[in-house]
Amino acid sequence: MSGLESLYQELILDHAKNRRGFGLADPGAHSATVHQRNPVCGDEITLRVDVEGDRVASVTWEGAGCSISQASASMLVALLQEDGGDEGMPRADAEALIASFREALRSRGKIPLDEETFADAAALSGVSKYTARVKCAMLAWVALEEGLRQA
Amino acid sequence: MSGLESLYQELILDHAKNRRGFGLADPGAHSATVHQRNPVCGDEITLRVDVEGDRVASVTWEGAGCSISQASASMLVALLQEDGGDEGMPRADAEALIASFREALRSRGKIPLDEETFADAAALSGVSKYTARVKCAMLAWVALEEGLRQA
Amino acid sequence: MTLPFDVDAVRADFPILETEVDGHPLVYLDSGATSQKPRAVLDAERDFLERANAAVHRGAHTLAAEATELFEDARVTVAEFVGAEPEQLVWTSGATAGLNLVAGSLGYAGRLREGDEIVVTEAEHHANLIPWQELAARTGARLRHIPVLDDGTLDMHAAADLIGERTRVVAFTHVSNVLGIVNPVAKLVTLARGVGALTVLDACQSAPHLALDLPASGVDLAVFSGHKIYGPYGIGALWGRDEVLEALPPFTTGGSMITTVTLDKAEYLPPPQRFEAGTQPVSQAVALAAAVRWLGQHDLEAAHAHEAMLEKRMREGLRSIPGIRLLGDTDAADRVALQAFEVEGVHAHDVGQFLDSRGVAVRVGHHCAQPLHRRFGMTASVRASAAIHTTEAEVDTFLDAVSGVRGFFGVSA
Amino acid sequence: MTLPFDVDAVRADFPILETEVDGHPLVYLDSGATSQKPRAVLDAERDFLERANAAVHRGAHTLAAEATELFEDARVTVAEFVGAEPEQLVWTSGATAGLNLVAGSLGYAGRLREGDEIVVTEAEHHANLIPWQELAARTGARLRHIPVLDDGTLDMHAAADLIGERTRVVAFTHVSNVLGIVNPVAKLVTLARGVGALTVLDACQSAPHLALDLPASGVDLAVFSGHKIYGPYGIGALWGRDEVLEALPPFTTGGSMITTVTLDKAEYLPPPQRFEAGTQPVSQAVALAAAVRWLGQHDLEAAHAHEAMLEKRMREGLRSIPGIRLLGDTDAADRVALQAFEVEGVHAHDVGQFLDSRGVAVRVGHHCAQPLHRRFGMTASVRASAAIHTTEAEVDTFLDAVSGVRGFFGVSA
Ligand SMILES: Cc1ncc(COP(=O)(O)O)c(C=O)c1O
Ligand SMILES: Cc1ncc(COP(=O)(O)O)c(C=O)c1O
Repeated sequence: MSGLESLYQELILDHAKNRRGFGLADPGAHSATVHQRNPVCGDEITLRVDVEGDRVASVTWEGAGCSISQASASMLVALLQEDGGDEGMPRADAEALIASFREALRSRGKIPLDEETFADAAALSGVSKYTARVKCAMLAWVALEEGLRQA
Repeated sequence: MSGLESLYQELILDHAKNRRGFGLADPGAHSATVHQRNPVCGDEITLRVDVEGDRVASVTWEGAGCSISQASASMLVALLQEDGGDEGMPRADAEALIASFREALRSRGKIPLDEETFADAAALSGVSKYTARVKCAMLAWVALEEGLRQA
Repeated sequence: MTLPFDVDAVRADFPILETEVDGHPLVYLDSGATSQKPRAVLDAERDFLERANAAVHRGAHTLAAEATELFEDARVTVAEFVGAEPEQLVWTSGATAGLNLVAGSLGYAGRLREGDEIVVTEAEHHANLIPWQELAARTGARLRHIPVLDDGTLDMHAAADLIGERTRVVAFTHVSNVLGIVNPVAKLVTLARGVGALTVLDACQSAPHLALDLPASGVDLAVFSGHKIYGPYGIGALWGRDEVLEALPPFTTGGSMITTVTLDKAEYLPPPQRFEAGTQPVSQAVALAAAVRWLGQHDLEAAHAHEAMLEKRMREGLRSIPGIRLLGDTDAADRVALQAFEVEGVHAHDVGQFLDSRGVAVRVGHHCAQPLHRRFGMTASVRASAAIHTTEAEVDTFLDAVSGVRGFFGVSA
Repeated sequence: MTLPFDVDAVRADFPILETEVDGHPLVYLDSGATSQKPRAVLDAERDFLERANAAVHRGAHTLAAEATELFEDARVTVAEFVGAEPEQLVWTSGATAGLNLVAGSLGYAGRLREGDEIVVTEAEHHANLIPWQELAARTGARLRHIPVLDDGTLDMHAAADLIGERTRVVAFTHVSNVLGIVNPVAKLVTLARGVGALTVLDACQSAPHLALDLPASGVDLAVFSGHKIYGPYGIGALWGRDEVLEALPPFTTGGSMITTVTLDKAEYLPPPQRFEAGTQPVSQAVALAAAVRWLGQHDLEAAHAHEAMLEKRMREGLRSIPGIRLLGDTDAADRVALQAFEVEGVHAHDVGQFLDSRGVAVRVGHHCAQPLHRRFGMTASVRASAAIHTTEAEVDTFLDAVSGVRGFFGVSA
């Protein structure tokens, strides 16, 4: 697999086209809406997180950007939905996921993202070798982190 | 003669100590007083020129600076006195002298100052190889040039 | 001695052009962002630092005298490069610093007040926009904009209406760093002069590609950056007419620009020193002079013809690829070999990444011209910009790579 | 790996030290004006320019990514050198630019008004004096000065009186570039903090010679220049506490320091980018990092001991020569190996010229500190300043040459 193909895996291009969680839901009782921007390329995301008790009840988003940033947001929503089920993922777990995701992406290819933990988002492992693209992949995750802080 | 000795000829050190024209005369009917400064080293000169008709009747000065600048001012006065005699040097001649002096000093050692024309000031020939010192030697001459313009 | 123009010989002067990226030879099409540096420039700077380095304009020692001479000779050389006198050339750390100097100094001088107007264009680089916004905000002046037409040229009818008796400053770029279009300098100068407004030219993108005669251009002030004309980072120049510079107070202050300083007050030297506070980028000035001397060795007419050929090939090639939208696609203006475009359905960042995997280095993003991108309804574009060392074959490699983008990302034509 | 301190090995790293002047080996005692650059620094910059040069923080191509990494790694390295976090380190074109940034930004922020006071010392370099004069003139604030005592130390009693409830800023040099004396930073910080004033440290002359821990020093902001710490021209840094930088608006504006720009308004990035408008001195940052890494390779304690020995030898040697008057001749303060002096009866310029004929490069003039010279009743002095590569033998050559000055110029002892 060439460098480029490991960066743009099929799964990534798919998620970039069929974006999970795209379109902001109406705000709930305990929700926060966060806007994040990558000043270098102009990518932006608006993400809304709804918290119920200590659970992440829903995450929806809107935004424009490169396929990495779009796929990463979509994969994040998919991961939360799959792992959290109907009740939603415990807030602490989501925070932990974000932290390990960041660590892996900043590792310059040293720490892979395992599929067990990150589901489809594991396909973003290849990004960590492209330091200029790490911010693209982090955009939605940073927005969620900020949202959880506010909600 | 080493470089240093050609720069600081005996004559220069003498003039720097026994400065001709030092001490400002009272201003005459057509006189101008000019202040010049070398911002690099802080050398300064105040020069007063007295013009009668088309003749340079008298030049006096005060100032502080390195031996080159002091000697050069002194030599300038000596030259004007010797060449001009009692009547004073014709203004146009003085202007021409200043122009050739400048040309020689900026020539990086290519154009010498001849004794015939420049009298003691010919000893300043060596300065033209020391680009950083040209301004020192020019200080009084530039002041006179400015004074003639104003008087 | 003028060398006949031979692109292979030119290329051999640039060590970095031998680099490989991902197994492909580097095709550097990002000279609009920063140019690569020929060996003559690297050598000149190193030679200076190994042989003659010392503080300039200070002290009598031999090294200092030598350094001062090389530094001031550099000023003469770079001034000549733009047709100017050395006293009119102020060293800056770059074009952005030069524009801030002008705007800041006008502000300090109280030359703008409420009701006054500053006119820029919609195509400006942020460096020639934000300093004017800030100046306007601080003085109460109004900032106005000459719109860009759909084909990328300036709306000169609007310009004629906008530039009026309240106009104090007209600041515009010589060549847009997104559109590659050469603006009608003479016409803008005529409009500005007609109302007594000061003109400020951003020559960043013209200096590397066009022969400049700034005094003859009619503008009052102009800036450019060394790192875009084959010279070092950290240096640029502000050129100004004598009387214009003379009337500006210093923007930054410090050593080497003063005559007398007391604890309470300082008196300043005349231009250019008045604007050169602190230790200057000495080795960079020497190296920038080497850059323009290196450039001047070539047959520049032939070089410009070469770049014009590249421009045409690039633009026509892009036009023939399905799904490409060019910014400022017009034949109705002079141009340099710089072209921004969008690939429909693929984000600029992804296009750039794809091209990079073929060794082709382009710039993606807003290129510090957000308002212009917004005007064309986009947030980011891809920009390819050529230089004197760019070959036809490189342009073809670039075009070939662009043709593959939509297929790779699964966007149907 | 730390190398044992060996001055000959250190010297071998500096190509320029092999230069001859008038048949004499160069004795470079002008490092206080600008330092020479070790090969590691020249190599690092050239290597960057030949291998990895590209516009940083922009574009996705491989070169740009590599350049960005090297540039940001440089920030980490230089920040560590002064004990700081990279986010606290703003690149500037030099110390003068850094001080103008601080004074200018405080002005734009409206942080000073009539009745407020700014306190500096009588020993400041013009770079840490004139920007405050200008700020005072623009805002109506009053500029006050801590006097220097006859022995060159600050009058700290006066300082305690001067720094009061109206004081908004206390700006002072860490080490005077004329006296070589280390100022009592902690005491000045205590006085300033007691009244809630901002402290600004000029670390130009300390950075090359003392171990710095800026956060621990207690000051709020500090500046230094690359070219004085064995690095390139055209780069320096401003360090500031997080909350202090956060509260400052940009001084210059342009590309790379914004988030969103419309035709009318710009929003700015957080520090340090907020203060870094335009293309940065990228290769110089990389080379400056190489300089501090090169410095850090040595046993710095031993190097400082070596410089302390030179200082003592130089000062005591000068004292023993008839007709020499030292500026700031005291044992009652820490010092660096930098000494200004006057030779009675011989103008500084002539002294410099004489020393130059023996290969000894010193600085003559007011060293951008006119008020301090005036305070000591002179307009110019001679300054010798050593560096890590200076040897005892060089100091002796210098002293021997100084002994010959009065004889040559026919001034009796
Ligand atoms: C104490 C001091 N402050 C400020 C400066 C100014 O530094 P630069 O000229 O590098 O901006 C210098 C050096 O000239 C200095 O010695
Ligand atoms: C048209 C234009 N103006 C101004 C600038 C700013 O130049 P610099 O970043 O070198 O200060 C650039 C380049 O970035 C440019 O292309």
